[in-house]
Amino acid sequence: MQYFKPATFEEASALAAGAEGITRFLAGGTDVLVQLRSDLVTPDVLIDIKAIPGTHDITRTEDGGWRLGVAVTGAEMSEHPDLGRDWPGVVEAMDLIGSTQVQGRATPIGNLCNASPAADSVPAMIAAGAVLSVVGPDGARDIPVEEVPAGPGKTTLKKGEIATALTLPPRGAQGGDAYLRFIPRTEMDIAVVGCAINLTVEGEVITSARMALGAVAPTAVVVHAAADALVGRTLDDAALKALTDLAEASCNPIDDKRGTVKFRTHTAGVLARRVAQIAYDRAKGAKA
Amino acid sequence: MALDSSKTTDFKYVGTRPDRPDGLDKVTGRAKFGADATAPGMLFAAIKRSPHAHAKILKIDASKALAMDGVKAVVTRADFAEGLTGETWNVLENVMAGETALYDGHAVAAVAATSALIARDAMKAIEVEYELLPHVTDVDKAMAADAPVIRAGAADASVPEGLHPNVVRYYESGHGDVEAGFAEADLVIEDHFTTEATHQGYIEPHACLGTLGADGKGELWCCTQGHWNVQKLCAAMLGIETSQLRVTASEIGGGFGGKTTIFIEPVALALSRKANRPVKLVMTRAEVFRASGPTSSTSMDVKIGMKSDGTITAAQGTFRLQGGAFPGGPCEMTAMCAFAPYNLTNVHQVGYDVMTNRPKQAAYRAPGSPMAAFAVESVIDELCNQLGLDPFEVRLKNASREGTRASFGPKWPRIGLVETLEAARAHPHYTAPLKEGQGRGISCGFWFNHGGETSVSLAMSEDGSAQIMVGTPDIGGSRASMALMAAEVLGIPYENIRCTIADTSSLGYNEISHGSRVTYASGLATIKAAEAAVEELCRRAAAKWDIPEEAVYWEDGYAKPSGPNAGDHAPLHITELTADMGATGGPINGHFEATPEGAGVSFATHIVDAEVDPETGATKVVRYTVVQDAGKAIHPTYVEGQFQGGAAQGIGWALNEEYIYGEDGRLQNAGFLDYRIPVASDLPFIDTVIVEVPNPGHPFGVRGVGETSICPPLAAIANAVSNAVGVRMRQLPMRPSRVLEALESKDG
Amino acid sequence: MVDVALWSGLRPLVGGQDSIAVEGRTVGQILDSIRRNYPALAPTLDAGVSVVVDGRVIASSLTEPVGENSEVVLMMRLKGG
Amino acid sequence: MSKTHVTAKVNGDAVEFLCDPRETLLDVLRDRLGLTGAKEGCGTGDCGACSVTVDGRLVCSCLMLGVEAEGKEIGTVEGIADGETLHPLQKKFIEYAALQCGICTPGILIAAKSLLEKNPDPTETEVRYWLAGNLCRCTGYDKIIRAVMDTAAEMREAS
Repeated sequence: MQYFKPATFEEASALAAGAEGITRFLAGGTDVLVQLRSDLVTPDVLIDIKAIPGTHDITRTEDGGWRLGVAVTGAEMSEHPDLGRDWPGVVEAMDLIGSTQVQGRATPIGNLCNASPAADSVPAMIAAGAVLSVVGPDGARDIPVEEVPAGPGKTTLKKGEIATALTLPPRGAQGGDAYLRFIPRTEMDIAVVGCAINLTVEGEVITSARMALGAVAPTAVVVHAAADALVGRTLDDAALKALTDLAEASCNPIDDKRGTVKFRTHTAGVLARRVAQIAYDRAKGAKA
Repeated sequence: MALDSSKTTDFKYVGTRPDRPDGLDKVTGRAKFGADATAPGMLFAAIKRSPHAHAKILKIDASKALAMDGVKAVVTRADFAEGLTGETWNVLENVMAGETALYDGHAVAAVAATSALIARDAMKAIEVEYELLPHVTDVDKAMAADAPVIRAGAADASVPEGLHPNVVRYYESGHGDVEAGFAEADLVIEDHFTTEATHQGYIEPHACLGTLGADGKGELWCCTQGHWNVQKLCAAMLGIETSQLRVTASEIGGGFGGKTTIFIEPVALALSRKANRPVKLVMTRAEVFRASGPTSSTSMDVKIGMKSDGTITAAQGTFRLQGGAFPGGPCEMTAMCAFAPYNLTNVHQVGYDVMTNRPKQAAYRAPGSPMAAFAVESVIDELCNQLGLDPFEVRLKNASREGTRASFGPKWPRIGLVETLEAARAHPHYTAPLKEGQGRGISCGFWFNHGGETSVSLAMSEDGSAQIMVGTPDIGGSRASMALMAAEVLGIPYENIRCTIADTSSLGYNEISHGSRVTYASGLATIKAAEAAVEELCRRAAAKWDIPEEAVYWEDGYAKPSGPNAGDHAPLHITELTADMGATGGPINGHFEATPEGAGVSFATHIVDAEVDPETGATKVVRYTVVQDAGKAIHPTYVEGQFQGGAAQGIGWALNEEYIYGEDGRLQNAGFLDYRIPVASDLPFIDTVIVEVPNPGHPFGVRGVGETSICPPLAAIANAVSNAVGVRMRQLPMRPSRVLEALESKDG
Repeated sequence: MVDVALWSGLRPLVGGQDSIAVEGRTVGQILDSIRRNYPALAPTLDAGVSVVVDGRVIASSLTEPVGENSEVVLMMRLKGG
Repeated sequence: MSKTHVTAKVNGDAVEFLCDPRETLLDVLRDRLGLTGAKEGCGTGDCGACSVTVDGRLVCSCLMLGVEAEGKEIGTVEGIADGETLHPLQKKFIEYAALQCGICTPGILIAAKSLLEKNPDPTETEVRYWLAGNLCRCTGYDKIIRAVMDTAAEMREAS
């Protein structure tokens, strides 16, 4: 395994484009090192991107959104004074991953590019409408987060392309997001099911809604119909029932050691109700 | 002069809570565990393991590995002794496969190289050709007529004819007439229960550093619960004399029974002999799960009859344990412990030890007992519920007491079950109100405890301090307990005593630290060794005073004259006797060797409150109380620690821990990510009550406490969850999906 | 003679008796007598037994005394964790 | 395979070492620098026994490569006492018997110290969740949590 620590994204991209065999980018390393240790993936080329300037920065964008450098960690997100006020669901989803120790290293972009169906931060980023910026041999482009994973362990990034930053849109007034996952313990598990919802309201009435589910299909599922079910209504029992049905209907999970099809489908509905209520309360002004 | 310090009250040091002697080393990172040792010229080893559940080994080709730079030796089964029999053969066959790989993770070859990375790469370069054989990993399926035979002829004489060859041991006991008993009952409940295999989950993987020369002399450093056992087994497997192998026990990072046997030590020694260099071998966590010794999974049927006044009229249990690809699943322990808490006129229990294509089971804290308690105490709870009886009243009414006949045959000596039940019933926990969605469960639990071969040596220093050498690795603070007991006898402060775990060349034979035997047996030996030293101290005083030895007695660190011939002498302090001991007869030591046979059994009663999320089936333990008979708590804080640790392991077993095998016979969760032991945020504080019903077989009344604490939790939690959801939970672990299904079955 | 109670799994090996009377003043002598007079039980003894004498579980010591009126029960050898 | 030269500080002392890029920081600490206080319980970030701080941030040293330590300040259990004066957490862990076998203790001490530096007055729940990545199989966590809470109280009084 060769290790490189480039100083610019261009250099990193060129290294990756020219590399033979398996290439991995190293940010937090909480997936790369586990795969290395478990003999699942031993990269031939490992490109550490943390020395590139700006990769640790969390900055406001001009339009009032947020830009997170590619090496920003979960701990840095949780500790940021303002990010969690705008996007509590995204920050909490990231914070659920692993231990305090893992939080010190793990990054949401790594979580996304590792392309696990159960990645906690991904449904939250999708619900928030986050966009991933990449650069590659053909220049820079922005990809909506939901279009990044292509299947378990696979992304739509091309050879030589490297993620540079994540952009969260402006929160805007009267909006709220939330993420919950189900795990057997209270900590340290991989999500059996995850659910994120991002809402805006006017008064009691929902004006926009985005929902995404994790660990119920090969990639995170965007439940587009959630908007139809919620927009123009308050979050009453009927809306919650509709949302539950929608969540259950959107699942295409597998039976595995972490959960059955039946349990995952059922629990997706339960989480959808609970997450919707939190997001709704937040949108109406409840503090995260 | 026979000195006897036996007492069960009025202690000066015993029962206090001083700091542990290994505390400073352990909080500063200095304590040396299995993987912390190095040696000049040391090589690193890695083990090649079978990816198949059951396969004939056709060919092992290590040529590519041996051709790599830095690779110094490869060993296979051919490098170990032949002609072994019995359990030693079983252990060797498990340490390194012979003709057949018997489970996913079974070792087939090993390599030593100049770095850990090279060793790992070389291990991957070893090529093994297999012929796949049919496999079975489930206990009930392994007993079925069409199950593949793991190893023909493995069954012993106890197995009745007509059973599948995978049933390798059989146990049956009981008394009375259970059918007549069931006929007398007002309610009979019979249920089927299952538990999954769990792992001891010690945080320290097995690790060792071995050196063995062509002269047949060796040194071995390893984390173990019993280094004399390691010495004996390794010597046999390498064909050397036992005494030529010196084994030193490192600090041990948890064992819980799992380090009572060996997995890697002979491999390191064989590699060392071949490479003529020291070899370090450390298991990865995945190897620990795949190839060390988890506990048995079980399939159990329990039937109990009860009168409407709560009297148990008959009890019957059938317990099937799978112990992996070797005999040894502790079915007789399960059967014997099952009904031990109850005084039964009619009782019958049967145990089956069944082989499967899984790793060879190893002891896990009260091996076999927790599962039995789960089945039996669940049925009793259900009987209480259906008959509208108080669970404590019923248990007290039927409780085993001194003089009643145990379910496995003999009459009970002095035991403390009733005392734990009464203390638990009186605990505020039992009457605290429950919230919506919560349920409360109680359970009793029982474990035998054990004595075993024990040697202890005590040596006085000139300054009046003392060193004790014991041979039972300290797995729960026993060095502190030994020092307290010696302090009590010698009458010198705890701080003036240093207790060391001696290596196999420095002390006589000691059985493993298992069976909750250390505080009992090594403690007894320590007391006797200290008494021997005190006798010698008294003799020296008598000589100084020129009075008969019989006229000297020992009190609080002083030799004192007594009786008509004693004369008038000022008491001599221990330091006055040790200061010139070289000139008054030589070094003053005490030692004791025996196989003490008075280990007292220990009973416990636990109370637990569990809260179930009705929408997801997730269970949280919200309150937990352990009440257990310790006989005499030498260091109460460490006794509490044993109670709490056992309860926590039981909580994991009940709720989330399990070995998950795929259809392909491979273990699917060989890591702490998916083998889910409780984390700090999963648990509440665990309240403890120490009951002290002295064991007449120990000078200070000690009963072993380490194991009993894991016996009640499975049942107590199952009862709590069942009472919370209103459906009897019969399968462990009570993972959320199972609880949810139970809830749905109730609604539907 | 001392009555030694057997666990029921052993009874078929001694013609269905639930206990056997053997000579012996110690655990060792009793086990020797069993081995001599009931060879069918030898494999069981080889596999390891404990002898319970008046409620005390004797795991391995052969020298433990046994009285004429002692309650003696054979038990499978205990293991611990 | 070529090795990389790395310069770092460990517990305030300058160190340099050569390492293969596949070696973790934990491998380097234990096998190259002789600091065996950090333990390997799993190698995959699930147990926390290898916890150290890197530039003040709590991490699992098994989830960081040795080569990534270039220019970093590493803190391990060997560095938390001040000469012969133990850190208050070390004292309390002995006093409370917050350890049995002691294999998880170095990692838990590092993690708990990191918590108290960030939050001097944690609730029981906060302590439990902060330490959720530090597995202990002996104690049931009871005495560990109590020791951390009491250390926090004592350190607050002292400051």
